[in-house]
Formats: sequence, C-alpha cells, structure tokens
Amino acid sequence: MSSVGIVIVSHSPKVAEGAADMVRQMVGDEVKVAWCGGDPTGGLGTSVEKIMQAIDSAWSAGGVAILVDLGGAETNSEMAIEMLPPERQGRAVVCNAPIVEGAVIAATEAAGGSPLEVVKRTAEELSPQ
Amino acid sequence: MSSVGIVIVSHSPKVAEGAADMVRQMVGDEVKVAWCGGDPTGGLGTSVEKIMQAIDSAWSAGGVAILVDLGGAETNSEMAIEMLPPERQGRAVVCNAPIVEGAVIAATEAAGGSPLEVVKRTAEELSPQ
Amino acid sequence: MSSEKELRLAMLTAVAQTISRHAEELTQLDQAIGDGDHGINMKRGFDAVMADSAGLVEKPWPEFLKGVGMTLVMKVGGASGPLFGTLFMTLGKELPGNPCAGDVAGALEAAIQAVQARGKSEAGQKTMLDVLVPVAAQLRKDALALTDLVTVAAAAAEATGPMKAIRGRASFLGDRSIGHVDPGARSSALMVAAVVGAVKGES
Amino acid sequence: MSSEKELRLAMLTAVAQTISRHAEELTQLDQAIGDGDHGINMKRGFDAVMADSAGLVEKPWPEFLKGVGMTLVMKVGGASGPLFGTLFMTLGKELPGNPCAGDVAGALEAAIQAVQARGKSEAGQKTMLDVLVPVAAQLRKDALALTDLVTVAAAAAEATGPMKAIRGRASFLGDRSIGHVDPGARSSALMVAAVVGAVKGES
Ligand SMILES: Nc1ncnc2c1ncn2[C@@H]1O[C@H](COP(=O)(O)OP(=O)(O)O)[C@@H](O)[C@H]1O
Ligand SMILES: Nc1ncnc2c1ncn2[C@@H]1O[C@H](COP(=O)(O)OP(=O)(O)O)[C@@H](O)[C@H]1O
Ligand SMILES: [Mg+2]
Ligand SMILES: [Mg+2]
Ligand SMILES: [Mg+2]
Ligand SMILES: [Mg+2]
Repeated sequence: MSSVGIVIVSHSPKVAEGAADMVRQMVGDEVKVAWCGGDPTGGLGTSVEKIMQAIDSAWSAGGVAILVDLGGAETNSEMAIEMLPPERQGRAVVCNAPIVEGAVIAATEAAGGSPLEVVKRTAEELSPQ
Repeated sequence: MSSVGIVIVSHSPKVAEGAADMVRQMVGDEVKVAWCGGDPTGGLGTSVEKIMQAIDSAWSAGGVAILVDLGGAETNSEMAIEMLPPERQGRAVVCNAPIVEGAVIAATEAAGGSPLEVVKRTAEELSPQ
Repeated sequence: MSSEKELRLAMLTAVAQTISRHAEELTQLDQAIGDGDHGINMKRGFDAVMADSAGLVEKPWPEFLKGVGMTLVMKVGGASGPLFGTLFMTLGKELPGNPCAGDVAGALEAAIQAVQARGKSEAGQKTMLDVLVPVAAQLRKDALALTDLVTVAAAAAEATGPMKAIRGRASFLGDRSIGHVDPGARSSALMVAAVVGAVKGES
Repeated sequence: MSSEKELRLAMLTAVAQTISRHAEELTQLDQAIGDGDHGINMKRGFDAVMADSAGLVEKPWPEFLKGVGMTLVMKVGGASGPLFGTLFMTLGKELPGNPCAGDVAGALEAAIQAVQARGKSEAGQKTMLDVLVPVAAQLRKDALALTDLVTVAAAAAEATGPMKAIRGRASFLGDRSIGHVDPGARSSALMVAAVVGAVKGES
C-alpha cells in the first residue's frame, strides 16, 4: 500500500482514537491510520515517543500526513519528524488543519491515491476555518 | 454562572468526551461543558435528542456555543436549536470552527465572561484554518 | 377504517419496506462516496416510524406528515435525518387537512425550499435535491401522471452518477465522487416509487 | 571524580531540585493562563533526567547536554518539552568538549535561535524566550557576573507579567493573559538560578 498514511496526534487519547474511528468509517482499510494521545504517563499531553511509534505504524511509501490539535501536539510532532531516519524525513508532514475534520478529509484524499502534498493541501483547504 | 456554556457534538462519543476533557483542563469549573456523540443507537453519527439534552445541561443565562465536526453534526445541531423553547432560540449558536481546537478556545473565551457573539467569533478566528 | 387512513398506512408501509429492502444497497452507495451508513440510518428512521405507525396514521395528513418527519429527525442520526425530516415536516405544514392532488406540487416546492435552507444546498450538488427538484417540477406539470413521476425520479437519481458532489461527505472526494449514484438521491427515488405504488393501490 | 563531572552532577541536581520544589507553583502559574500542567511536565522531565544522571554526568559536556535535552524531549509531554529539549540539545551541539565561560553566550544564542525556530516564536510573546534572550545578552556583556545573571533572569520572568501572550495556550486568553507571570519564563529563571548556584558551589 503506497497511499499516504494518516497519523492523528491529540492531547487526549480519546480524541485521537475517536478521530481514527471516523477515518476508518470513511476509508476502511484503503489507508493506514495510526493515532496516539496523552503525555508519557497518560495525562493530557503528547509524547514524542508515542508519535514516533504512530508514524512508524502508519508509514507508507507515500509518506504520512500528521494531524494535531493544539500547540504541544504540533511542536512534539515536528520534533518527532526530525528524529526520523533521514530517508523518511521530508515524507512526514504536519498539516495545518483541524485534527478531526482534517483527518477525515486527508484520509479521503489519501484513499484516492493523491501524493503527500495534495493530501496536506486538501486537508488544509477543505476543513472548516 | 452566566458565562457562555460549551456544547461539543461529534460523530464519535470518544472525540466529544476527550475534547470535553481538554476543555476542563483549561477552564476547570468556570464554564459549563456538555458533550454528546453517536447516533441514536450508538454508532458513529449524531442524535438530535442527545444534542438537545447536552444543550440543556450546558445551558447558562449567557447561552451556549456549539462545536461540531462534520456535516450531519452541524445539520442535527441546527435542527436541535430550532426545537428549543422559543426563549432559548438565538442564544444557542453553532460555531463555524473545528470541534476540538474550537471547543478549547471557545471555553477559554467564555471563562473570561465574554458574550456569546464574542465566544463564537474568537473560536472561529483563532482556530487553525 | 377511513380510506384516507388506509392510504396513509399503505404509503408508510410501502416506504418503510422499500427502504428496508434496499438498505444494503443504500449503504453500499454510501460506502463508495461517504461513510457507509445511509441504508442503516434510513432503516433506523423508518423502523422507528413504523413502530409508531398505528398512532401516526390516525392523525390527519398534516399531523401525520409532521410526526413522520419528527421521528426521522430524531432517529436517523445522519445528515439525511434533519433533511428528510424537514421535508416531511414542511409537507405537513403546507398541505391542507384534506389535500387533493393539485396541492402536492406547491407543498413539495415549499418543502424543498426548507431542505435547501437546512442543508445550505441546492440542486446540482449531487444530493437528494437532485431527485426532489425534478419530481416537484413533474408534479407541477402534471399532478396525475403518477407513472411518469416514478420514471422522472428514477432517472434523476441515476443522473447524479456523473455529477461531482459539492455538499455532504461525498464532496470530500472531489472528482472521485463522479461515477457513483448519490445515496440520498437513490433513497428519494425509492420513496417516490413506494408512495406512487401505494396511491395506485399496488402492494 | 573529575571536577567537571562533579559540576555536571551538581548542576543537574540543582536544576532538578528547584523544578521539583517549585512544581506546584509552576503548575499554578499555568492554571491561570494555560492548562495547569507545566510543573507536572517539568518535574516528569527532570525526574527522568535524574534517573539517568549517573550515566549522563560521565559524558563530556556536549553529550551530557544532548542527553539531558533528549530526555526532556521524550518525557516532558507539553510544548515546553521539545522547546527546552531543543535548548539543551543545541547547547550540547554548540559547546566545545572543554567549554570555558566565554563559550557560553554564543552557544546560548544559537540555542535560542533553535528554540525560536521550533516554537515559531520570538522574545516579547510572553514565553520562556523572554527570560532566555536577556540572559544570553547579559552573558554576552559579562560572562563572569554570575549574580547579575540570576538577577536578570528573575527580573525578566517577572516582566512577563504585564505582557500579552502571543504564543502557546496563554495566547487563547488574549488580554486576560496580562497580569500573570508566564510559567515557562518562571521555570527558565529557576533553572538559571540553580545552574549559577551550582557553579558557585552553593548547594
Ligand atoms: N447539505 C446537504 N443538502 C442536501 N442533501 C444532503 C446534504 N448533505 C447530505 N445530503 C444527502 O444526505 C445523504 C447522506 O445521508 P447519510 O449517509 O444518512 O448521512 P451522513 O452523510 O451524515 O452519513 C447524501 O447522499 C445526500 O443525498
Ligand atoms: N511557541 C512557543 N515558543 C516558546 N515558548 C513556548 C511556546 N509555546 C509554549 N511555550 C512555553 O511553554 C510553556 C508551557 O509549557 P507546558 O505547560 O509544559 O506545555 P503546554 O502548553 O503544552 O501545556 C509556556 O509558559 C511558554 O513559556
Ligand atoms: Mg452516510
Ligand atoms: Mg454518517
Ligand atoms: Mg501547560
Ligand atoms: Mg499541556
């Protein structure tokens, strides 16, 4: 499967899991989806380690689009991207789009086989502003 | 408490509950928050009845700001607003903002005592586009 | 049993049956360009309507239609719930207590207006409206040509295939929504056929 | 035990202790204008660093600092994690194996650049940068005036009180962020004081 993978990174594991459920309902198994949420000890927050694992499990030849909620989720995701093996960098991007709406839209676009830039752009443009 | 209440309406109960957790973490008990998610039999979707109950439980003299995710959540929320008692209509509004980010921002604004229009506008303007 | 009451029951039963029989097909259409729940949603809605049918059909046409619409609003759970719900509720509001064939076109036109307002949508966007609008036009042209009505509705549903979705979840697919019939258009055509069948006394 | 290694251990211990002692205060600052977890986050980060301290202090300064930064990145869990983590990692990248006082200002300036890039932020936005930037400037002016450094850092943290937050969660509060000290600014000042204390041989 080379369609772009989707990674959902929320401060709340419930939000991340629920958003992944909504993605699955739209795209079934056509797209790899992974999610993570919660700080390293399970409180509200994010964890670079969990983000790296989620990126790994959603990895596809087409790269991954990462959807985040607030500040720390974004900063930690960008940090995680920099810690990827060099050959994966540049093929993992954080979308400037709302986490839930953006994940559904990005996944729908990915299911159509669009490349990473198009998946990212579609999530950013089609989401409610 | 007259600060604007926050209602979170997602297709997924997990998303709605997790977003409410994030709101609570930001504003504690300063703002009433209610959430609902799932269709009338618990699948992914929304339910006008549950939305009306959530509006009722977050109701405040300042009104309620409703955050929704995709299409059906918005349409069902607008339907629910029309079915409110006349004296409550016009004091319940759907924000054109992302559900998770918008809920946190709207609640933060509501905690400052801003009126409904300002809460709505802030959620719509400050959210990632 | 008054014949009007019988007609209401026949219509309701026919619509609920066709939705139930085609639930799987509607869900598959929605799987192709949406979230794959339209058949499930519609069946849940009309099952709830049928559970109330004994009481509903007792009421005169306006209250009957409003009751059906309200149950759909409450039970469908998808975007189609408030949209079809608004359609039926507005039909109920517009039709007189003893409607004749000539009243239906105007009531349907008003109901379509209400659906458009609720959905922020219009015909041409690959939705239920692409069936409802030509059906209203045909009714306006000839309120008694029932077989034509079914043909128009079925053709209009088919004609959503080549359209690009502009509203609803299918719009997320952009050009890839082209080539698939819209589920809400299909369910609208099924309901028209069922209603006409009931009026003609088929079963 | 080499005196450099002792110094690393003293610094680490002093920083971890001050964070732990002020965790409640940091969390309260964050409750006022954020999500109320900054003390918890920082304590989790430095507890993890201390759990590794025996191994970390064995390493020369660059690897030591990179190790501390990496642990903060992995364990803090809030926005401050990658930001302070980047600060320490960049200090480690910039400093030579045997740094002298004169090397610190330049390394800190580079580290601040990296934090700004990571946070898409700059001084004046009511964040940790509002302490880090004046501390670097003071170091550039006089790398040996350690007491002044502590004074500058403390005053800079206090000075975030009247600022309006432009970055981080506190920015959601708009004008209401005014009148509260920024938690990350306060933790930065605490760390500066702890490091200076360790250098001066206080405990
Ligand atoms: N804004 C709208 N205006 C008109 N019809 C719409 C609109 N949004 C969706 N629909 C109709 O609803 C159908 C989908 O219904 P359903 O699957 O039950 O809801 P959901 O999309 O919430 O899962 C679409 O096929 C379309 O005909
Ligand atoms: N973009 C940013 N640039 C610089 N510093 C920031 C930025 N965002 C947040 N901070 C700092 O981080 C602190 C908050 O850290 P913390 O509470 O641990 O994380 P979170 O905000 O994710 O809960 C703020 O007080 C501020 O000093
Ligand atoms: Mg559907
Ligand atoms: Mg649905
Ligand atoms: Mg915080
Ligand atoms: Mg936090």
